[in-house]
Amino acid sequence: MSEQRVGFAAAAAALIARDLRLALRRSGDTLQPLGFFLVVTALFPLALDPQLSLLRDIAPAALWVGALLSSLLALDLLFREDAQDGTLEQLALCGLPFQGLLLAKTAVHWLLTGLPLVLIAPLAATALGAPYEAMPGILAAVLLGTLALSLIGAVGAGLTMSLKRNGSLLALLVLPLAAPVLIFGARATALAIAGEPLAAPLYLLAAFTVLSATLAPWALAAAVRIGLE
Amino acid sequence: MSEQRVGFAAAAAALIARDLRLALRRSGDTLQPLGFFLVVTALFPLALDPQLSLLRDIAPAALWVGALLSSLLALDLLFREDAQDGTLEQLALCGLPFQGLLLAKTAVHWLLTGLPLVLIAPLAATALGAPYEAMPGILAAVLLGTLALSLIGAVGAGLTMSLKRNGSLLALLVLPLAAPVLIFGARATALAIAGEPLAAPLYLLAAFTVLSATLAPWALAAAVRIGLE
Amino acid sequence: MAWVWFHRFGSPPHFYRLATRLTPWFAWPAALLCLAGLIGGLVLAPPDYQQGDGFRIIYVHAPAAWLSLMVYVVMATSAAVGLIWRMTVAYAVSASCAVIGASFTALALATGMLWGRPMWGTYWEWDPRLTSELLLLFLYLGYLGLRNSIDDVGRADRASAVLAIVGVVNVPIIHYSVIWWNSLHQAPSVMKFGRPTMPAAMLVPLLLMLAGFTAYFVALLLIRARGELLRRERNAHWTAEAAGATATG
Amino acid sequence: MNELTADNLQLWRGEQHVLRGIGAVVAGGQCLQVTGANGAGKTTLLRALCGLVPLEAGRICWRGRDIAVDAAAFHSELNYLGHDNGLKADLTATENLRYAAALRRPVRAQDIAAAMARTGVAEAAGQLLRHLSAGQRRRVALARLTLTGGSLWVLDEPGSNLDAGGHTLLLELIGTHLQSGGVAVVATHRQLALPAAQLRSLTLQ
Amino acid sequence: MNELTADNLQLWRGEQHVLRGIGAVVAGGQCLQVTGANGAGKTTLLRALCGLVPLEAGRICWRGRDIAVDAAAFHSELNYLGHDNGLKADLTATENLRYAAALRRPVRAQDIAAAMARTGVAEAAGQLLRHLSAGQRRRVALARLTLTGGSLWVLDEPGSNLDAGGHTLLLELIGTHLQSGGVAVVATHRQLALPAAQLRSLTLQ
Ligand code: HEM
Ligand SMILES: Nc1ncnc2c1ncn2[C@@H]1O[C@H](COP(=O)(O)OP(=O)(O)OP(=O)(O)O)[C@@H](O)[C@H]1O
Ligand SMILES: Nc1ncnc2c1ncn2[C@@H]1O[C@H](COP(=O)(O)OP(=O)(O)OP(=O)(O)O)[C@@H](O)[C@H]1O
Ligand SMILES: [Mg+2]
Ligand SMILES: [Mg+2]
Repeated sequence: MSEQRVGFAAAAAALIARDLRLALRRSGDTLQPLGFFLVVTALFPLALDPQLSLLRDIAPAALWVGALLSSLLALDLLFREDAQDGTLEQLALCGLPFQGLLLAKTAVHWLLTGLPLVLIAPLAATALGAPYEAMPGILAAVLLGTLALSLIGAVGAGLTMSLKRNGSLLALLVLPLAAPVLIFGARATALAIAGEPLAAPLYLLAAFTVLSATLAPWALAAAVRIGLE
Repeated sequence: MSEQRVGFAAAAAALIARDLRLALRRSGDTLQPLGFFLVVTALFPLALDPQLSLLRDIAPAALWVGALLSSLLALDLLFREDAQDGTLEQLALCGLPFQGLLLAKTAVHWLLTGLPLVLIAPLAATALGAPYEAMPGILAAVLLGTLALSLIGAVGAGLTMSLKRNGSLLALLVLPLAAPVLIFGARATALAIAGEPLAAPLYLLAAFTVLSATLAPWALAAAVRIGLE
Repeated sequence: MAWVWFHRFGSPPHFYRLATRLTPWFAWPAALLCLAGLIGGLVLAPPDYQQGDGFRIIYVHAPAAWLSLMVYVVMATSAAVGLIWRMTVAYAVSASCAVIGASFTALALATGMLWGRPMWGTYWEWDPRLTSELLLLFLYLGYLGLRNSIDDVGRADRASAVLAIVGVVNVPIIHYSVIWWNSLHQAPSVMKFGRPTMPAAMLVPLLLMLAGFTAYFVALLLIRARGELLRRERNAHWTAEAAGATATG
Repeated sequence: MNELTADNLQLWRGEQHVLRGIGAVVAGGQCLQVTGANGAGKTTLLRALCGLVPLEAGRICWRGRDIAVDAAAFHSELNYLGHDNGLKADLTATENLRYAAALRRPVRAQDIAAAMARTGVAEAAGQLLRHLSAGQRRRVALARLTLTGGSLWVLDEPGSNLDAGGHTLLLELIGTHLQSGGVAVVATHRQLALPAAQLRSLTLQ
Repeated sequence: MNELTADNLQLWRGEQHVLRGIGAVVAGGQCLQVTGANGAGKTTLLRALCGLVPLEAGRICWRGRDIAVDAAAFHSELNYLGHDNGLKADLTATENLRYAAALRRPVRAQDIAAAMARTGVAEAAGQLLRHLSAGQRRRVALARLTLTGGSLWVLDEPGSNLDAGGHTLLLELIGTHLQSGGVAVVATHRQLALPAAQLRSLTLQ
């Protein structure tokens, strides 16, 4: 028997490459979470009376609710498909650290839903008339917030993986957990746009993200293992 | 061979009963779209600056965006599972009108996502201080709107049924189609809350619902048949 | 008997030859009309008494916006024809429309945004007209996304045809959104019943540009549809002949 | 008189010409056994016979009438069992059968119990399908077949995951169906032990 | 020396006492053939042997060490093939194999091609898995098995959906594996035609 083994880093890289490839396979699919986010933010104005001042006030809220929901919609696929076709089982049995591999999958989720938001956030903020100096703050908020959303969402997806119809149960589990992200994120964004200091909500957001980053891997692995039984 | 056949009505009833039973099997699952809706509408105030006046202004928009998204979240499961386990094939091959049977499935979706909204709409409207006489208008708007959302959503779900990763493609297909519902619905609700006449958007909404009710069954059956190939 | 022309039109080789012959008849007028329109619009038309020279962007914006809607209607109609009569040619036309339509929509959005900056002091407002035009772009993107997600051409054709037909309800909504809501955006001043409300020196170049854009669209459509047909029918023998003809001629 | 005829069926899947002029005639009381290597096109042929996949060319007739003409009437006599069982994992075996029957013909509770007893899953009747073993699920699908009848059975590897007893049972079920004048089309990798008079064979590729 | 021992395994599933004191010893070069009627508990046993399902009582040892003690080391020698193939429908056969290998050991492109040629799906290499037939998919899963190695193979009805040639191939693959000192545990409904010296049998229920 060949005793040559692959290292964890190589395996995680292969996993990430595979998931990205699956997402890219259907060309334009990577853009879809972003597209969805744009559509959601486009819906608000439609549903509102065309009073522009109102719109500017709720823009940060719409941005963050849109981010949360687009992240949520993509979550459903995170583990469910892998569980159904048996590849998750293979992942659990490959002898490499399971927590790490699951985090790699979460990273893919962030790459597909979080990163695009980070990239368009400056644009959106400019369109809303945020001052130039506010950019670093907004970027930091969106970066931290989307990371936290992916981590929390992954735990929720793991929990509901073994349940068959999880569409809204997942949402119900994740949304309350994600509420702090939303609150601090929207607050920081609103302050940044208004040109006021945003350190307070930003620190809270950072603290929350660190907290989820420490708790999530463990909870994630435990949840998925139970789902596999 | 027994030549005794069941009628369409009995078969559709059995289908509806089955789908409702599946939804109820996971206890609390029926409540989930509703719960999701509540969470979404609850998130907005969280993400907003605590200004009540602002809240009241955006309440109709939040209500309708919430309705659309909760309907969307439940859609993913509408045909996909049935397609995967082969029961949809059985449905297509049972010799009864396929359009009708698919409409029965759509009805289940409405019962699980639309009906709860119809039931809580008066409550929510009262809480927002809508005058008593506005109730029939609001009820009509929510009823018509949720029906149209379920019909349009079903077509989207049928189209994406056999594609693998559909989370956001489904959203991308359905949201632009559902935008008119959102526009007219939110407009009617806002007018009703403000105590103004809402006939104009309500008629447009009704017209749109009737239009989708005539187009959807055909589009639905065509889409699902293509997906089954 | 009356249907014979229809079936002839629907036969891929016939359509291919027809399209090849017709393309120059649209491409050249397109170039000439656009040139005339541009000269008329950018040089001859007087500056607007309110907007100065800024208004001249209308000569790209309005035709692009009109065509974004018209292309959708063409796409949906040919999709319906394809579904009903199972015509490869109609499917090919429909599939070719999507990218063109999406480009016109993007162009209308981009020129509108550029125009909005001097006019409304902002590139973008969540105004009903602008938003619904954005939704139209999403509709095109959804159509393309659906097509791309299905590998089998036949299935992709039929599924995206259903979507195109269902999506056609959005067209009137975009068109009338300015009337139904009190929008920032200009109400129709040309495309409406009765007399247009625009001075002739401005209007004539606009109409020229519109005609030019339309001819350009048809020419582009013919070229793309030919490509689509060749891709679909690569196993049929007429394609070899067509390829040979192009290679030699 | 039941009779299924297929004439010069042509079908592409992607780039692949899967069915190249397949023809067959199966009369009432006969079983067409479709064999062939993996990927030969058995599943594709069976789905085409059901009218699920549109043909490129060719004609399929049931009792002499093209199946595309009155699909509903044809489907009401058809019973298809694919690679997938067509059962919901979150319903019990009994519920699954009750629902399946409701789409086809009125049955009583004891019919359902009898069908399950026949296919050897009587004691699993009240369990969720997801808690049954792979073979038990296949047996519930066989119970559906007997329960909902139909004069044309189209079965795609019905014996997969079945134990030895299950294979015997399957042959009995097909035998009974043929006896009563039914037609069966069965894709299989394992020769069906039916009397030669009842068996037609078609080997793909 | 490779050796798998199971001692007095006890396991409930829901209300059902599925594994009732199962014990077995399989040495290197031997294959344990697990048979039993549908629902006897073969799949459950195999998953327990992999450490996927926690036991009520009993001990499973690999090379004399309890598998629960260092699960990662055990898993790195294990290769499991379940009722599901463990392949992504939206990747091509080659991509699936490349990914699977990346989790276990470095392989070259020609290894992958060779493995597919060995299992008879060479010409399907570039196709999406969802476009392959059921048997072709199973063959790709077998290619994964040969490619990723491991000294303990746990196979759950590996022959399902395979044609006659596929069954012969499967026996060859298992034979080669045993020859090189590996251990195999195979649940099957079809007697494995292996030399008696290599075969241990366990019949459930
Ligand atoms: C991103 C921003 C914009 C978008 C998406 C947009 C969209 C559209 C659309 C869809 C039409 C065609 C309407 C129809 O045929 O019913 C149109 C026409 C037109 N737009 Fe815009 N527009 C934008 C910005 C502007 C601006 C800033 C102006 C100038 C104030 C403007 C002036 C016009 C005019 C004059 C027409 C022709 C109207 C007619 O005669 O029917 N647009 N635009
Ligand atoms: N999650 C579960 N909950 C309850 N019962 C279960 C569960 N999983 C399996 N069972 C039961 O355990 C028993 C053994 O199932 P198992 O899948 O191990 O059988 P098997 O021998 O593999 O059968 P087959 O030959 O049909 O594959 C069955 O009776 C099944 O009903
Ligand atoms: N949707 C599809 N797109 C492209 N090719 C397909 C598609 N479906 C099937 N095929 C191809 O058609 C051929 C026949 O497949 P089919 O499933 O009919 O085989 P089969 O005889 O049932 O095989 P098995 O014994 O493995 O079940 C295969 O080569 C397969 O790759
Ligand atoms: Mg097959
Ligand atoms: Mg089993």
